[in-house]
Amino acid sequence: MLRVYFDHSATTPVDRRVVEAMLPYLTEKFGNPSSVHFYGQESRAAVDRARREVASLVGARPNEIVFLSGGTEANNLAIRGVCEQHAEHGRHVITTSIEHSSVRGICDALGRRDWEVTRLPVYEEGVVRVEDVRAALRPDTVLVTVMLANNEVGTVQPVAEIGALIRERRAAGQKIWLHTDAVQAAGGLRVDVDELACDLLSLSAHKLYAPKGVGALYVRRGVRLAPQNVGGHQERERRGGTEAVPLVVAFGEAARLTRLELDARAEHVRRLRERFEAGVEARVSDFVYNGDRARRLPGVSNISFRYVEGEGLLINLDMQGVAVSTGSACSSGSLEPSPVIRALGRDDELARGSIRFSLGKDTTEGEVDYVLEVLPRAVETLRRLSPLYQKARTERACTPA
Amino acid sequence: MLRVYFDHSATTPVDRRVVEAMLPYLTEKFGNPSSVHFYGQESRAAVDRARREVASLVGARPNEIVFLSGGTEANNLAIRGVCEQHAEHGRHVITTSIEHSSVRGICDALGRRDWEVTRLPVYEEGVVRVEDVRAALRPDTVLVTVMLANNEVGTVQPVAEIGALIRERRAAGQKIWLHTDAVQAAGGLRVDVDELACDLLSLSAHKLYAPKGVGALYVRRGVRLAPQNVGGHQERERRGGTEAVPLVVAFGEAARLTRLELDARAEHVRRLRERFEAGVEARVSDFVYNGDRARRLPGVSNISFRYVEGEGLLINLDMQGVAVSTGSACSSGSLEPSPVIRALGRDDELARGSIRFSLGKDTTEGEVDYVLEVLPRAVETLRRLSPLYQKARTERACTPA
Amino acid sequence: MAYSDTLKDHLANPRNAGTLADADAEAEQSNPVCGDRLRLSLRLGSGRIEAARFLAYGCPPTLACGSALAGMLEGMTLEEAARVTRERVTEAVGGLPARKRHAASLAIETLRAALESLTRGAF
Amino acid sequence: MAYSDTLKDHLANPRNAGTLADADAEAEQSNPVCGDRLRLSLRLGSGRIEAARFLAYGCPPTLACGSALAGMLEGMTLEEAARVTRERVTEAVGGLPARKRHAASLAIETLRAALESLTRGAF
Ligand SMILES: Cc1ncc(COP(=O)(O)O)c(C=O)c1O
Ligand SMILES: Cc1ncc(COP(=O)(O)O)c(C=O)c1O
Repeated sequence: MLRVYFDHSATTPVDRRVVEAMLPYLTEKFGNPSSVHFYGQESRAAVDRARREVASLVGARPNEIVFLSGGTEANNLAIRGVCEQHAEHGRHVITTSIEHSSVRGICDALGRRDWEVTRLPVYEEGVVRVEDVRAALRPDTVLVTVMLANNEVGTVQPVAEIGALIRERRAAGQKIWLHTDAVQAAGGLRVDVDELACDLLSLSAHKLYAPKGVGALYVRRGVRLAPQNVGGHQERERRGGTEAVPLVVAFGEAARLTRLELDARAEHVRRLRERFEAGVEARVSDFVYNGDRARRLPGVSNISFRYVEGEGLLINLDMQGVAVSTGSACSSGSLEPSPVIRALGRDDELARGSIRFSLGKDTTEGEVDYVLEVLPRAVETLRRLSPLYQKARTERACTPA
Repeated sequence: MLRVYFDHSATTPVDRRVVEAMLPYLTEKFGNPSSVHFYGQESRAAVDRARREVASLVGARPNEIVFLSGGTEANNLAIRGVCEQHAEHGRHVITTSIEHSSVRGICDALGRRDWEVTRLPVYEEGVVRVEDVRAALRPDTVLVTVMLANNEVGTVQPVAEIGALIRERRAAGQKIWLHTDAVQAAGGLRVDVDELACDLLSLSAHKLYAPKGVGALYVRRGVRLAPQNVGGHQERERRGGTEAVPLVVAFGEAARLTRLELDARAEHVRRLRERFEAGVEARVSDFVYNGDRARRLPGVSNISFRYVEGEGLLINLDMQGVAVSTGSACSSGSLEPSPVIRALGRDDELARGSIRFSLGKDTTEGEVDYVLEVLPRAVETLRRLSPLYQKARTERACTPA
Repeated sequence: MAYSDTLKDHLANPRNAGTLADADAEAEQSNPVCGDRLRLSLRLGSGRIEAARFLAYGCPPTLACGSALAGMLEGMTLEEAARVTRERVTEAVGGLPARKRHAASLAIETLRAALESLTRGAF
Repeated sequence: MAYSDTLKDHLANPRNAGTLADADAEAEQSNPVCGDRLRLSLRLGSGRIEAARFLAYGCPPTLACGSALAGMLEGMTLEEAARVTRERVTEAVGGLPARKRHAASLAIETLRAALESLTRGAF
């Protein structure tokens, strides 16, 4: 069976060049970077090189990069780290209603611990408004956390404008910091911490064609954080634990390749997505796009198919070799319709019928065409079963044209 | 140059069979285990298999195993997790003075946050006494954390006896739990959570011939923990973040091999260590062994060479291809003499002159002999420089025999 | 997660999908928690269920249970149909993940409702 | 961490190790924080340092700085010796990690003490 992976937002295959780069660190180069001897120094040097590459991907300095186990941990360290460190300055956090489940979970946990959390709306476009951020700012706001690009619909948030706003506040003496979750954005758009004027920025390697289990937090020089995983001098006391050397090396190489190839990758997936969406429009009726189509990551297309539920469609597609997702990969499996699609103002039915198609750098035209062959049939199969569809058809038949 | 790695307590080379097992998960099998489709389920199944293997290594049930980024994070989740969850029952923790820097760091952090920490002595043998634990227990003690085997001198602690004590207390109604850091022990002795009667047990894959960056916490069924890395449904809500699938698979395979080969490995390193220690005794004067030699991990030999400082010796050995360590790998680089060796009651000079030789499953007789050739010369070189040695020689010369 | 192959096959190749223009009994039930919905139409002949059709909206187990139920009902007497259990439906789809057991319950509820509509009706 | 190759070479092949039986000047200094210790013996001849020997205990930079210092002193006039700086010693060992700069300071302090013992002494 032909297999087409259209779920690059959930995770990406590891680039062959990345595997090559890490392999020596899975075999002969196995030292603990904390060791003083040859083996240790060899690993230490490799971690330092990787740190420079990751820093360079986002326009940061190497010592502003903290390696850790992934995007979720980066978000934990950023949000909990700032809040715990600066609790004396205030206990108010501003975020959006479409953050990744990790940020949502962390903010919910803060909410249960004497913190006040303001969750801003994103409207039908799936984009937060800078005016709303401005209006929500309070003298006791210590952290604003707004993702750079959403993981379900791909919408890009106005982080640079929010950054400018926060800078103003800070210039006026407020103790306030800006975090952005750039886990999805980093593979799709140029990210520069100075342009964004952010203080903290989360990255995860497995969205950039590197393995799962490693990520990084950018921490602007001078920003103080309460470390979360403590005990050990690693990462300049900001994150304890023996460095995951092979993964860190892989992340470094993936960051280097992303920096060099980002524009070409973005152009490639944008072109294929156009082909895909044009094909869907020609072949399937009764669907809506989710999220502002102009302000989106180039490889993501999120569509709600009326009258059908997403998971059934997903499994139908999967049985024909097409891998997609419904809701966020992490929260799928729960009964609830996607909270992100709900936040766009969609009703439950549309929210349950949403499917994310996410293309990757190695996606081909042939794969797009295969999905365009399989998808309309799968939608049709499920609609034929759907009492909602039957009812709508009957109603339509009775309505004079 | 011949290279001899005698630093297996710092980290181990990855077993070729472990690399083979994980490679498919770095290449074609790249799904996110949270994904519903084929790729996701393939990864999910692999994680489940690995979980069974790790559980089986320590006599636990699969759903008592939480995968995370390493031993340090396992210790954080265990100690902070229990303390935060059960703060209402008391704020007293008992530990020892020779815990790994991660446990030490975590306990220090608790100490700064309204917790009282009792650090028990270990005497010259480097072994904590069960009576001391009993005497330190208070009605408000919620956690006892005692490592199973020490990382610097290899001494094995009486965890099973402490476990029995804690069980008694719990039977009497006290809310109290036992954590043991088995990161070093797991590769050197049979570990069984029921025999130990522990509630939580930390493991790290890179001490078992698997890559750095993955570990596990055993959490006995029914023990509740405040999760530390939150946000995400992974690991049954106990640890958020996309699973490091290739590393988890590697850990599973390493656990399986350890279970099958542990006795042979232990026998092998014990035999080579005997050869090594006999050779040192024959060739070098003025040294002491650190830690009870009978109650030690089989592959570890910790020796303080009088009149010389450890790092200089380490570098001298390194320049001749022999990798060893002084103090714990993680805390080397600080000016302080090893706190573990100090805890044995050694003076500063002996504590600064301690070297850990740690042998591994692939260490050969030839390697031992090479170290025995290089080591006496390196000690001699440094002693010739040492004002302490010159003084001692003069004094000795003046003392009638 | 992990659905059985049987369950997935019901999803890709649903059996007895649709409604019966000349149904003797019909019922539609929904799960108020998740919004899942199942509709069942039955036609009788010579004391047996001659034809059974279903429509379903919702998560895969709901669709599969509808398909499996409709399939097994054809040829049953009403007494046999009344004795169909949740377990039997679950088995017919190759098992269900714990969190999805309610799909089989919805199938049984809908069946009961359809059979009740019969006893109240012309029969 | 990362020590220079020059530093490591001083450690493996120390230059001018030992003491001088017929020293004109001697001094031993120690770093009270870490316990590092350096001993320097000098013998003079025709207004120059004819021989210099060191003994050292402590971290590698202390040993290497002792070795490098003793080596560079031989052949110097006392005025030249008095002008040797911390920077010059640091350079002679191929640089030092920031946390280890104190090793070069200990070398200079010991040198100063030795030279002082001279001015107080027979010279
Ligand atoms: C926007 C966003 N943030 C955070 C994460 C979490 O990263 P990780 O999977 O490395 O834990 C993800 C990926 O799942 C994501 O899409
Ligand atoms: C006893 C002990 N505990 C914990 C750790 C930390 O584990 P990791 O290196 O995986 O963070 C180590 C290893 O350095 C150790 O030896």
